[in-house]
Amino acid sequence: MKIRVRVNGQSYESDVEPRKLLAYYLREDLGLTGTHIGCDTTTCGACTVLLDGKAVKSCTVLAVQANGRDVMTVEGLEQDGQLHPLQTAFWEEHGLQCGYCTPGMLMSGYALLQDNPNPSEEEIRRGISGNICRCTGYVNIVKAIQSAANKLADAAEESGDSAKEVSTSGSSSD
Amino acid sequence: MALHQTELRPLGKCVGRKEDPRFIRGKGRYVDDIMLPGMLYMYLVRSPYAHARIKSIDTSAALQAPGVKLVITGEDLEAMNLAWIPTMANDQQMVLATGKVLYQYQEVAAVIAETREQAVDAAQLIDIEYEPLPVVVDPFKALEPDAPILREDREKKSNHVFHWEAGDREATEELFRNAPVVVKKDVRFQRVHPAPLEPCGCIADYNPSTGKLTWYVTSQAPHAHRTVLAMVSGLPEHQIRVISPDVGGGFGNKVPIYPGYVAAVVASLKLGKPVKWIETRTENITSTGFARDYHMTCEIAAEEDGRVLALRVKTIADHGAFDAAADPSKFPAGLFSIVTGSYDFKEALVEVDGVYTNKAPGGVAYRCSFRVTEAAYLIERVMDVLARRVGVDPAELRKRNFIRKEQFPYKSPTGWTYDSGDYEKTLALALEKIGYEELRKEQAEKRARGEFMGIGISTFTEVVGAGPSHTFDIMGIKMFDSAQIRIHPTGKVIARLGVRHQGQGHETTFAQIIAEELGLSTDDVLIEEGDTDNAPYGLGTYASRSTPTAGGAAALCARRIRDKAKKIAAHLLEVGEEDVVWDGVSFSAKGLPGKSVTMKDVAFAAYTNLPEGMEPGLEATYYYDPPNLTFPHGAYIAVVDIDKGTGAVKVRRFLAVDDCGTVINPMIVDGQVHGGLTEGFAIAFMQDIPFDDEGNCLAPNWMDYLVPTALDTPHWETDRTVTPSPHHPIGAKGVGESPNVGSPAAFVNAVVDALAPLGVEHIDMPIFPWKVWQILREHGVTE
Amino acid sequence: MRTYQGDFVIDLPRSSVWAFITDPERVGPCIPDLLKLDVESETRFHAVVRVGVGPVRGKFKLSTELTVTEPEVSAELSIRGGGMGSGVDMKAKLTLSDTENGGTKLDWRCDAAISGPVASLGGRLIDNEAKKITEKMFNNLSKALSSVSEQVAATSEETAEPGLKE
Amino acid sequence: MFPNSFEYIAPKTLMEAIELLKQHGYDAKVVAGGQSLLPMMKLRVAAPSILIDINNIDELKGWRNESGYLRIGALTRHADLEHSEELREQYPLLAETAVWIADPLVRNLGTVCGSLAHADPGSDWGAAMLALHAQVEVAGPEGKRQVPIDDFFVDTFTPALEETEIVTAVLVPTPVGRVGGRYLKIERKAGDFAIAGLAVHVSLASDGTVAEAGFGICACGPIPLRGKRAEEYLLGKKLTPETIEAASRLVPEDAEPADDLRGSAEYKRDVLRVFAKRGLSDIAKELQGEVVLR
Repeated sequence: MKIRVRVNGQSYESDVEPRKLLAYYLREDLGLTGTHIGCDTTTCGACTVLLDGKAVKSCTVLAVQANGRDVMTVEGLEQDGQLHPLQTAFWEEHGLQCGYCTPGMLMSGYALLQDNPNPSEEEIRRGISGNICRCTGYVNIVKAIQSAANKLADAAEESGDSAKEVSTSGSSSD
Repeated sequence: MALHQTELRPLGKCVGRKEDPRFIRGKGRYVDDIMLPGMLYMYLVRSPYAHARIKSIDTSAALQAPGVKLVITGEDLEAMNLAWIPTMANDQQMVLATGKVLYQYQEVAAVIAETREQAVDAAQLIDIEYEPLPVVVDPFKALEPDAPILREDREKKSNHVFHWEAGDREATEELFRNAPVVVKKDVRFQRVHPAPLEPCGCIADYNPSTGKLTWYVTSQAPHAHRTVLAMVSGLPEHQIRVISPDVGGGFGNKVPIYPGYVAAVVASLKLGKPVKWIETRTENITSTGFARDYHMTCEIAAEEDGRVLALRVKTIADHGAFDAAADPSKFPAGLFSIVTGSYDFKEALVEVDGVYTNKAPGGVAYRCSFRVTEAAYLIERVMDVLARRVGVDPAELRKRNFIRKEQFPYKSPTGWTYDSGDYEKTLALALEKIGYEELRKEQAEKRARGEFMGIGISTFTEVVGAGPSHTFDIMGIKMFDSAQIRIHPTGKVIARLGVRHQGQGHETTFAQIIAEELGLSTDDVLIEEGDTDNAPYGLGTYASRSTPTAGGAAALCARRIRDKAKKIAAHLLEVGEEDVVWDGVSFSAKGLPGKSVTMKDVAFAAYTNLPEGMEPGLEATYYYDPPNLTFPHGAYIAVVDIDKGTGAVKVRRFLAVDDCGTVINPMIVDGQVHGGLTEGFAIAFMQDIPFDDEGNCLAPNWMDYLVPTALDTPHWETDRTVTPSPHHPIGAKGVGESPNVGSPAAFVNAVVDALAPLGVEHIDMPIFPWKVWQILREHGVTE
Repeated sequence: MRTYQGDFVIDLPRSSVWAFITDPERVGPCIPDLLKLDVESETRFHAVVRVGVGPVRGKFKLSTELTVTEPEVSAELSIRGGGMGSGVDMKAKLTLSDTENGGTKLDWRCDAAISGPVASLGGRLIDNEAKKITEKMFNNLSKALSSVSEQVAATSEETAEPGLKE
Repeated sequence: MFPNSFEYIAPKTLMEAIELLKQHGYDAKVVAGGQSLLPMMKLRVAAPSILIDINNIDELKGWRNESGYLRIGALTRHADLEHSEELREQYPLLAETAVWIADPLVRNLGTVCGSLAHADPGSDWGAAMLALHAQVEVAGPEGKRQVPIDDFFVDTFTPALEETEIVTAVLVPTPVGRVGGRYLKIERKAGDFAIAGLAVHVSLASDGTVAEAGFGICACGPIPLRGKRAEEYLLGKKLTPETIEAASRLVPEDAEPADDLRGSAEYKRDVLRVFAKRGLSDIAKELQGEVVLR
């Protein structure tokens, strides 16, 4: 079947078997191997990508179902050679070890912060509960997402219109 | 924390990981990411039966299927003398089944096709006729005289694999005969699986024109794998290049050689093309090395005040169909005899009997130094039983029995020499930090209100870092490890090691060690591992051995370079070598203030301005054979609350105080501890691989083999004490596994402590809610 | 091993019931969701059945062998086969006894062992399903036998061809 | 893993989809969110030869209030209901239930109606819709029909659907009075199918008596089950510690749990009782504010 998919802002036209899962399409047809596969039961979330802005498990979406839609993968986070604050935060907070879950975690974290720019620890844990990490014990992933939230808020404050209320402290991270 | 580390003297600092930039960009390179031109795909046909005779295999339809290049069966391998391969435990294991299958999901045939899809489709066309045989899943039943003999290939017509023991039987029994107090408990450590996020897989790429096989494989021990492959396949070892690219977690799962690997190599040899085999999660859990599965009976003889005298342990070890444990050769039960733990037992006797059953083979060390987890769990669990029996607080009982600081080096009754430790200090810090007294008060109040809150302590001792080579070998290969360091003219360093990390951060921590020794910064040092054509020989990364062995090799290798550098520095400083002083960042001349040269100066001179007659260059190789193991320890405390209505256990707090000797990178140590605690938590509360009577694996994937999410996992608290190892070059001991070794007992002790008012002394893991509910119910407790 | 059992009474003499249950041509079609029946001999037949539980759909190939334990009293059906990468091994024991009013009571007991991914994966559901399929099989048998008995009643002269269409 | 090969068709209208089902019947499967079906196809325990993707059928999207009920279209995702602030007041059980289903990633794709049509005994929506006394709207060659939720679950994985029919919506009656809803679930791990689950729906009349009561039992029988005895008992009564206690004892009587690796039947029954008590007590507190509980 012929499909046309936008991935990380670039359009691709491909001919795929209907049974091809989006994860394999990204990895094998487009060479975007940042999207990983870690299970066969839609459990681990290593394959998480954004589909029209929503975080989904790309091992449980058919490539043909992405026809005409927008996909964002971990490779799309970095813009113009600049790491996304979430990527930097994972690095700084030691939010990864073997790196295999990391792309999926980043995409879930990204989607979470889009919906909820200032999540609590509980909300972060819930937000990434579809992503399994076998290495970190999640403590530093949670910290990284909190840190990224702060970075993004600071960046928004700097670039955007001046905040109406200025908090007494510059940093609210714990 | 600094991401880029240009600072000198980086040891002990939180340096941002050098490996992370590729991972956070999705640019890691794992085996399945590698696509080679003309690459074929392999898929394995597996047995639905746990025990059955193979009557026939019809591959004709599969061979006709689109894209299929080759189908391999056990008979084909027999013709090549490759139907069986040796395991690391002096047993042998089938590659593709011949005659009969011995466990569900056992490999029976391999299909190689142009695409993954074609291989899987064709595999479904292979028609295998089985005749089911009686299944044995219970190791105790397997030992009964009328049990069916599972292993027809062995001379010994019994399902008994081995008997092994340590300690002094007579002396132990004598103490038991006269002991005022004896406690006895049956304790099970259930079958679990390391299940790293990346499953196992490989690409075998045999080039017929050069005769060279390049083997990309998810390997924790690439050099050992190369040697084994050479011995098994008959390929010359220098014609085999093993590349272990980025590895998505190992935890012991990626130490053995699996049938799929061998089948892929055979396929590539036959076809002269690269063949990729990547297992599914289901295949990973159902067929690759499981861990634990120990049925233990523990007895402690003690004085009335709880001071311990002797320990007696009998164990039935269920190895499944093949003993494919990844233990050092002389230790069929791994380092299980460390079971006297942190306590000063006078005598001990430890016995282990291995048994075959119709289950997947293995007995790997899952984030653990060869069965030390079973040992630590057992002793920490039963010490709590003793505390209860003699009416002493579990913290106090431990203090009474600790090996004292001044007793180190301490010779244990089962033959270990503990290098160093300060158990009282570590426990004291943990008790203070968690607020033990307050918690006990809170617990008393809650008990008065009929609520169930528990506090669990585990003060474990680990044993890690195998060698030394006089005692430790795997298939005869001595367990040392290695480093090779080369300093380029501009002072930049490339270092290669014989180990292979899978997330532990070697690219950073080993750079820190080397930079520290050479007076450079971490950014000056590039660490490479995992390519046998480049790195010196080493036994690999497992059993927390990288820092104790390769870390030692890295430091001593750097010192070897420093020795030469000193000579060059003397030349540059125009003084005698004996007048050159190294202060950690530069060489200076005694009595000549202000005159110094850095390692970078020396490096440049090593290629441009050498003393007469000196060999150019600045590099060294070091094979480090440690004089002893290292013995990290810790004090862990768990606080739990029990929901009376559902039996659910909530881990309210968990504090891990670790002592792993000298700390190289505190951030990484904390990360390792967080991860290990999470695995320990999962084992305590969620994980088991049960089988039904037909031998069907009832937890074959991540729907039923439960891995905790961020929502399930408690928030971990950590702290540490530092008792350096006296014999390790930088005093480091290794930490990756301590949290997995030490934590299960803390969790279970906490739950049992909560239920202690009901007279509960033990609950087997995993502690599912219904088990707790059942106990509450039996005692008339209900919401 | 899972064991299921049951019994039913047919308004036919024991000899007729015996003739029916020892005839693969007549017992075969009682297998639920039968796609193909291939009778090899008086005691052996092969069947292809459609397994369908919601989205779980596939074909199972089964080979059945009949063993007479005691003529006109008891027989054993061993059913072995598989599909979808899984195996089924069943032993069904049928015992006949006379009822007071000239009918026959059929007691059945079935020991089923299921191996492979279907058993591994379907932990939550497999027991219930295996039970239902087995019960359906014996329901079909019971129905087929009652329709024989009805036909016997209707056309008492003729030897009945059982109505097997449903 | 990936599925066996199949033909994929994504019709744009309901009529087309039904026409396809008429043509292919047994061999076809309808996919909406695919979060139950695709995993089964990947493990190859399901292998339809035709997959009919209904995601492009606009008329199945979204929800709206119609007279007397909320009509939730077949393409409504779990996450839509989880985050639907505007439904929280009148239909609190929807968001309460949604958040318990699998994980956020699955909730972004999986649909409420797909979950019902899948008829898994561990269906959280099955239990919730029982508690809400919903109707399932089904379309087939003969047009649309409504199936009361009690008749919809025939057996494990077997809904009251012909091979040619599609679930087009679920209709949740608009409650009268003040509404409380709770979904209580115990799982082996976050996102797992329930060990046992209970959906509780109560609305109070102006005099404080129970006007509507609904209990939906999850994972304790071959299909989701209704706690009928407790419902009947509570109607017309006030929520007091005594009535809550009595009702909670009745809930397990309608359950048919089995012993399995998740726990014994007895355990699951008792958890249902505890859940009923907790759910009702919470609702009582929320709606009345002053129930004294023992």
